[in-house]
Amino acid sequence: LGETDAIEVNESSPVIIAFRGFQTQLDAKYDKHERLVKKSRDVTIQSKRIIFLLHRYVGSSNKEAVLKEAEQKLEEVEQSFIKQIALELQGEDVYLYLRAISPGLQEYVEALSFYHYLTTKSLITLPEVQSRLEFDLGSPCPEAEQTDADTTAAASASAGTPPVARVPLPTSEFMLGIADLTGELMRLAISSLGVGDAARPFELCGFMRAILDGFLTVGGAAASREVARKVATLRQSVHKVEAACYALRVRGSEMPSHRLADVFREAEPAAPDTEVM
Amino acid sequence: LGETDAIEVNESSPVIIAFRGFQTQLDAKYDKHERLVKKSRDVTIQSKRIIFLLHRYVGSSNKEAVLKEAEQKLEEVEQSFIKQIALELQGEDVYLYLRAISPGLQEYVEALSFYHYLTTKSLITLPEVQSRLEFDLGSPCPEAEQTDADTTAAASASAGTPPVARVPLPTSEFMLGIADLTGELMRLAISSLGVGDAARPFELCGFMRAILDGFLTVGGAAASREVARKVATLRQSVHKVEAACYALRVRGSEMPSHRLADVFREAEPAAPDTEVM
Amino acid sequence: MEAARVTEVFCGFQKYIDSEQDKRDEVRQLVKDLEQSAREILAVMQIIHTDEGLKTISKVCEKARHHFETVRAQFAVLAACVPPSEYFRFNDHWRFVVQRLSFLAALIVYMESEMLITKEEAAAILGIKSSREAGFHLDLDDYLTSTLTLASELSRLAVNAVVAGDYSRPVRVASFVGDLANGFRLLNLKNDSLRKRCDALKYDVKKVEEVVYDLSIRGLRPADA
Amino acid sequence: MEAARVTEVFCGFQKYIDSEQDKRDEVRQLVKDLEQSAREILAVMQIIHTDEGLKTISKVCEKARHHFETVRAQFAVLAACVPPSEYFRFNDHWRFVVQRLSFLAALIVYMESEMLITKEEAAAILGIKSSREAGFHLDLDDYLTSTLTLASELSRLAVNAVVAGDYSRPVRVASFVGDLANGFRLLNLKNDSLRKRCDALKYDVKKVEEVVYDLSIRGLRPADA
Amino acid sequence: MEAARVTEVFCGFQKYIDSEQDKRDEVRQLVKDLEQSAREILAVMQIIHTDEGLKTISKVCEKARHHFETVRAQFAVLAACVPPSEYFRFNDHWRFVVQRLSFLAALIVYMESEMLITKEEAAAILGIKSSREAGFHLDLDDYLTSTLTLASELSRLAVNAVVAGDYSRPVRVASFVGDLANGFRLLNLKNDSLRKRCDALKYDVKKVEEVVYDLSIRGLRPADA
Amino acid sequence: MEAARVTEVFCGFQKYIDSEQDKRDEVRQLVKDLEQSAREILAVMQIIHTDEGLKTISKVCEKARHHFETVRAQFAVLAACVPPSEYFRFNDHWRFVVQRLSFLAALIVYMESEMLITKEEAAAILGIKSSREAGFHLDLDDYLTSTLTLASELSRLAVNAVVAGDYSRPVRVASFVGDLANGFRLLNLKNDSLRKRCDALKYDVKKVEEVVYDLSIRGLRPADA
Amino acid sequence: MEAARVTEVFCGFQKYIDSEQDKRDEVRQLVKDLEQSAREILAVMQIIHTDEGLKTISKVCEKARHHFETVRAQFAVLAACVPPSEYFRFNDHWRFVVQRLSFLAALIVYMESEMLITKEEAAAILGIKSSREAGFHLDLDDYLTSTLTLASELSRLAVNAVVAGDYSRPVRVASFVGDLANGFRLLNLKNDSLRKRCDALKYDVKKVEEVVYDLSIRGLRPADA
Amino acid sequence: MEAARVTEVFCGFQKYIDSEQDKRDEVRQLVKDLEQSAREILAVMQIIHTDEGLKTISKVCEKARHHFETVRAQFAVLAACVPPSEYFRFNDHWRFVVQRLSFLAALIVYMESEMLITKEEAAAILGIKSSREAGFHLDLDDYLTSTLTLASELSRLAVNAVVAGDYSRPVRVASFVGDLANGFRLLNLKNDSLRKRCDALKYDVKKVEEVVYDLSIRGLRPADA
Ligand SMILES: [Mn+2]
Ligand SMILES: [Mn+2]
Repeated sequence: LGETDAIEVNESSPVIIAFRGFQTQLDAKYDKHERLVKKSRDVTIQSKRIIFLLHRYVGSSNKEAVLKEAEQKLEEVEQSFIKQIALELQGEDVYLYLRAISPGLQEYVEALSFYHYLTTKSLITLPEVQSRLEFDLGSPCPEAEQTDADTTAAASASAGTPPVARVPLPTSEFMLGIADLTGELMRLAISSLGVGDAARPFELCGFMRAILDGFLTVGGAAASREVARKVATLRQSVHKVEAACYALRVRGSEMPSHRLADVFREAEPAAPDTEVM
Repeated sequence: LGETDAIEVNESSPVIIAFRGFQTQLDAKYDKHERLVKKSRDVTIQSKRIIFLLHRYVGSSNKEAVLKEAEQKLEEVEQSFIKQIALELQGEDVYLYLRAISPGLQEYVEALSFYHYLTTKSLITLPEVQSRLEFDLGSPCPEAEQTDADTTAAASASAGTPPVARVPLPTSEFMLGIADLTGELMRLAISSLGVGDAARPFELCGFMRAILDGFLTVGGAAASREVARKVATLRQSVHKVEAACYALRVRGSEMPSHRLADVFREAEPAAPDTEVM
Repeated sequence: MEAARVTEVFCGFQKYIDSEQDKRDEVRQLVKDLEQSAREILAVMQIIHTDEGLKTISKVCEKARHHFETVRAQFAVLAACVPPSEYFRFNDHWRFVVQRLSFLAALIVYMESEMLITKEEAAAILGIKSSREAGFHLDLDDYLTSTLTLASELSRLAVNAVVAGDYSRPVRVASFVGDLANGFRLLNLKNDSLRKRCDALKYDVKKVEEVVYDLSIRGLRPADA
Repeated sequence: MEAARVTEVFCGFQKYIDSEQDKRDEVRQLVKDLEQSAREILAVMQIIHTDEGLKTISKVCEKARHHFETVRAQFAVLAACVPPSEYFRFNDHWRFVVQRLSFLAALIVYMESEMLITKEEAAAILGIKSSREAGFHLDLDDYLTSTLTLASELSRLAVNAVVAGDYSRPVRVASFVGDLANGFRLLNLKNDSLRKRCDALKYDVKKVEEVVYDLSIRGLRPADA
Repeated sequence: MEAARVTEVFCGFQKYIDSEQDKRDEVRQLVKDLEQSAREILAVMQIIHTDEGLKTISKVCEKARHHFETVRAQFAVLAACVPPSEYFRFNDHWRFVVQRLSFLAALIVYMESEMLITKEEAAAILGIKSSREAGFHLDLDDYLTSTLTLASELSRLAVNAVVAGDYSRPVRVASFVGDLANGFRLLNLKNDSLRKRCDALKYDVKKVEEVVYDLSIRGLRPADA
Repeated sequence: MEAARVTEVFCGFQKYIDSEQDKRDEVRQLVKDLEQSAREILAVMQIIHTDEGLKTISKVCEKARHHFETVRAQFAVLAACVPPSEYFRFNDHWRFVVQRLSFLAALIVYMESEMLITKEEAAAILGIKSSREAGFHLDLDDYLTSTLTLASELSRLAVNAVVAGDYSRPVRVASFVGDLANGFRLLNLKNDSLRKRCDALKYDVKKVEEVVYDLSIRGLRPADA
Repeated sequence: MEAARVTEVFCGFQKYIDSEQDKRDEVRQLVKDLEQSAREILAVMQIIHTDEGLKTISKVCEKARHHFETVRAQFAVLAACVPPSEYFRFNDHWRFVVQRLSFLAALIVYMESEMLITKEEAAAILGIKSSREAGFHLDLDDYLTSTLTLASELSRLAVNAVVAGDYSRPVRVASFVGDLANGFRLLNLKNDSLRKRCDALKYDVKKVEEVVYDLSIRGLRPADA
Repeated sequence: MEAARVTEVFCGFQKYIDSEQDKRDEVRQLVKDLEQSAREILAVMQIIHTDEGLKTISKVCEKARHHFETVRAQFAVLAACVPPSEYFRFNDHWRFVVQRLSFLAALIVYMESEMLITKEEAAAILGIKSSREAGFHLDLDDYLTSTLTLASELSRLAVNAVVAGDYSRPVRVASFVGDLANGFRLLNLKNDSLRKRCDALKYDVKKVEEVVYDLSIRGLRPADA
């Protein structure tokens, strides 16, 4: 990238001297932006994979294994990608680069909160997410050497206080991630129908209604146009889950309810990992 | 196209019997529409070529030859393409197929009215255009045999009255063609500047202002949204021609005006056909 | 003199615009009346979706047919106002109401005879011509659109018939709608709006098939249907 | 000299423009407060879609009605701030929230009495006038829009009532929504946005009919419904 | 029973909706007439861009002023048809033609006196009120918009005056348009459409300055201008 | 001299530009023919949803396969007309019909063998290449889209099979569609249109599962399925 | 308990939204004051385009510099209201006015010294920091944008200087604007708005070159320029 | 078993999909490098607009040609990364930079020989193929666009040549640009963006003609030009 030096101009002109300096500053900023976009894209892809993995939970005969794998992958995302973002952001104004990292952050929140719901049946809070986005730099990290930001971090590490890098998660991003979560919950409810998990759609319906109520009370449009758009989708998702519950109820009405799950289980195609059970 | 017969269904069903009939009617209509679109496209291409040719008028040393060639090509378009459209439209409601032939008609009006202006310095009228769109079918025409419509025409020809085919030109289409004409007039004015024809921009400015006044008084929006859009372009074109006249005037002010044309003529690059003069 | 030519041309434009405007205003008013009639007939026919309606079909249809007398009178006025060669010039104004009324005619005929109305019958009920050459007519595209609306209405009827305890009707509707779908599959449609509505037909077919399925699996499907 | 004159004239304009802007800001703030109230009432009423909500309807409605006291106070301030001649100047600011609140009033009245709220009742609950001449009023279009929103909400209620085990409510909802659809079928609407929403009503009717169908075919439909 | 009540209520609405529609149609027709008048005045005033027009300015203006009599009569009818409280309800219908006529009035006044028309003068020429409280009025935004259109027309006039050999007019136009731009620079505009047009003013100023430049560099600029 | 050279060069360009336009027209016509073939094959395959169709599957498939001979000939012409390097230049023209035909091929293969057609098989039946490098090919996105259409068609088949009294087929369909859904769950799709259709797959799975459920609770599910 | 978690999370959202709103309202008001100041300085500086303005440059600049005292006080209040780490959170509110004021500072400095203002000087005149780390600062993008606005204003000045009879200024402006264009050619701009304005610079360069051309060909270009 | 087969097949698909995304990223990066090269060459060529540049044209062109070595290397990498069959798949990514570089090549060739670069020469300088069939090529539309940019740059050169005292160059430029305009007049363009730029050519011709005019009336035009 030092190639622009090749451009020949009157180097003694004060304008040119000043612009040479601007060139360096702009390139540094754009380069950082580019690196963050790439890292954010990695976070997005990995988070999407975790969500895909978590959707296998519902049909799986070894649910624990799925969750464990998801937890591992979440840690992987955090340690290998989000930590790098944190290092890039040290000493920076996160809002300057927010557009670069926003898609990744939202998708990560979506994946993490989905995992959190499947393990605890509750909604993750902002402090809980934030706590996973803080990285102790005391121990050396292998990928750290590559970028400029890292060397700065290393330098400050040699000073007194224990060095910490963090990705500050703006409430707006957290909110958008939670709104996206509900789309995945809807998909979970629909697929639950097919595999005989008759209780889950009802449970999800309640949880999603609580989130919808939250957004309605807060007012999506009051937050941002993006939130408003996602709340509209959320409303549709809730209706879909309600329709799923309805289907379960009217179908279930035709036979004793305790047989319901058995019937669905029978219908389930023999999974390749049946022996594991 | 008779291939749809291959579809096997219950042929005794009254619904199917009726729909077989609809199939024929729809296909006939769509086919005619397709043929008209293609012919209209030919008319468009040929008309555009005539317009391109006419723009060579301005820089040409043999203006008569250009006009003669244009007249020939106009007759060619009429006899080889528009006549076919007329034959297709015999006994039809022109408004049913207007969308198919509209681009071609407008472009033809544009070319014809441009030619008319260059030869007479006046605006062509609707009856004048319409008269060129009427075709005497008394003499046999070679292309006529190909289409169904032609055979019908031939049949009616054997009856008493002399058979005539015409493309009825709706006022709306004529109006749109005239609006387009002004774009070409503007281009003509600009190129006149470069070749020392100092009088033409002023003359065109007057003519175009008269047309603009006409459209403003009639009210573009009152006619259609399409006309309104074209009137906005027309307004821009008039401004451009005014700017051209202005340029001529302020530049001309720096020397005796009778030398103006000479100067421009000198500046003209030696045209390949100089010897013809 | 040259300016005179421009004036002449634009006088022509002015005349054209004025008369166009007048004609359109007139047509719009007449179409408004037709829309009112269509709304009234639709209100009459809605009763077929109720228990009582299904029991008094012939009376309902008779009442609806009665309203069509007004429609025919209204079309007579409209036809008189539009020159035969300019049907398609103003077509957009009445296209929708013609489709609506053709649908209503088709619904009446189906409820009476369980047959598909022919284009000729539909034109006759509306009081317009059946072919373009004859004048103000029922366009084929509009007739076809109205049969698609019919299919959609019948899929709704199948549902409501079950509610009303009529278990054989859905089976007959399924057969009829299936025939119609076969008919449409023969056609090579270019008209975009018709094409889109034709896609919706698939859903109507599916819906009726599902009603028949619901009856079949519960053994409610009459033996003779 | 002309320059001085122009400057003087334009200075006067600025004062006027600023006062305009201040009023607009004030209206915006008041509407924001109304939106907050509407959101709170909506949150209260959402409970009707749950099992427990259906069992405590009267308590839920009472609570919601209580919130409307605030709404009436807020509208009083807004009405005082907007001169009658400028109602339509700022109408776009509050149109949406008025529709929303009118819908909520209609929902409360339906849940309490299973009747359609009248325009007068709705205006009274909101604390505004019922007729245009009287000042800050509930516009007919907005009232009609709110009844369409009601139909949509009720179609959702029919589904959730089944989930909650209440099999007779969907039948009553179907009858009510059908009546409403018949009402709209009588109207010749000019307002485009209203017209589009009116098309949606057809889907709501169909959806409720399908719920009744699902109950009927499984013998779950109560005998008396 | 509820059904009967709903029907009754909705029938009342139809009457109201129809009367609404009638008024809207009437307004639309009246505005169309005003547009025709505006087009005629515009055609008269276009002559100022030609050689002869510049020589007979006072006659041209007189002729244009004569047309304004019709305009005033037309506005009188319109104002009678729209109650003061509904000015902003239909405002969009006439906003454009009011701006256009206000521009034409401003153009006449400028051509006559080379002064900026005041809002009061403009309102008087159009035959409407000058202040909002007084009823059917010339809104400030519309007046300001019309002065921007004036600037644009004058920048075109500067070009055409040179073509007609009048070299002092562009200098005077430059001064006037500069004054106007200074006036607008004082205003903090909130209206988006006005703001955008105000950006265009910069280009008009620049264009006129360039005309003066072209004259200056060629020594064509009159000594006294 | 330069002038003559420029003229010569530009004349060559015009020929090239014209031939471009011709090619686009040709492609459009060929695609139209393919669409006609697709409609015919679809009409043949629709019979599987009827009682008799289910009994003569092999004959129906044979007949449909016969039609594919025409398709292969048509694709041969199309491929000859489009150089391999310009596949993506005109791709939008044939994308839809390729998806449609790939779906029909998949449906035939499923009805014959109850197996998922491979991308290679599908390409072979259509008469095009399987890999991008080889020339005119079946793009992966299009193949995947066609398998989603297959799932949707099979969910309809499950319903109609029950009506026709075939109780084991829905169970096999359920297993197949479930496998397919599992396959898609493995994919991390970038293509938005594909993604949306993939969401619809869940509903197809749900529908088929419901049919199996209905059979199960009534003891209609065959022991061996 | 699970519901409680949801409530907890949404309480956080509510707090966030409320405080965000308050802060934005405060910032907006402060920016409005800055815009008023910018308008006043711009009005002062416009005089440079007139004959007299060019003769009293130093006085004009002094007057404009005086107004900047107010600006510095206003920025002090704004800076106190925005936490250093959230500069870019609310940046959109003041970005435009900062660019405007930076341009005005650059114009003053150019008129005084015919030099390009440095980023540090500009920040000092506005009363904000020069580097992000130091707090409320002049962003590099905004500084660069303001130099592009300067180039555009100077191209206009070149024209008006000729009108005022100053033939050497355009030559110096051409040299300055050319240097600036060279500077920008060094930069690899990603910022879209900056990029677009940078495209406009080409036109400013061309315009000034044409003025110098007009002077050259008429022998009006001073020997020493 | 079918399940296992489906899983296996779909895993293969995922790999393919991921590699797609990687390729797009790679293309984007390579295009960015080409844009950097284009910027550098442009900076070198800008010197032709100055006095000294016009005196050292051959050295300037040599230096610019030197930079094209890098361009050819970069295109080699890009071409290697994009299979010939996928040129049009990613075409939008590099279209702009190809046009830019083709323009720069044309400018170099013109400055060296005062001839129009041929499409073949341009392709050779860029290091890509000249014909579509041969692989990664210079598309005709892009070549034509670049010659229009050349005309625009030359009209600016004509102005600056006069400032630099070179009075014969504008005459030669006028002849060349006139030839080019004649060439374009022969073409019947289908590409809309090309068409619009082609209209701009007329203004470039006009500008150059005006320069020649200015020289002629002042007797500055060299006898031999
Ligand atoms: Mn998601
Ligand atoms: Mn044209």
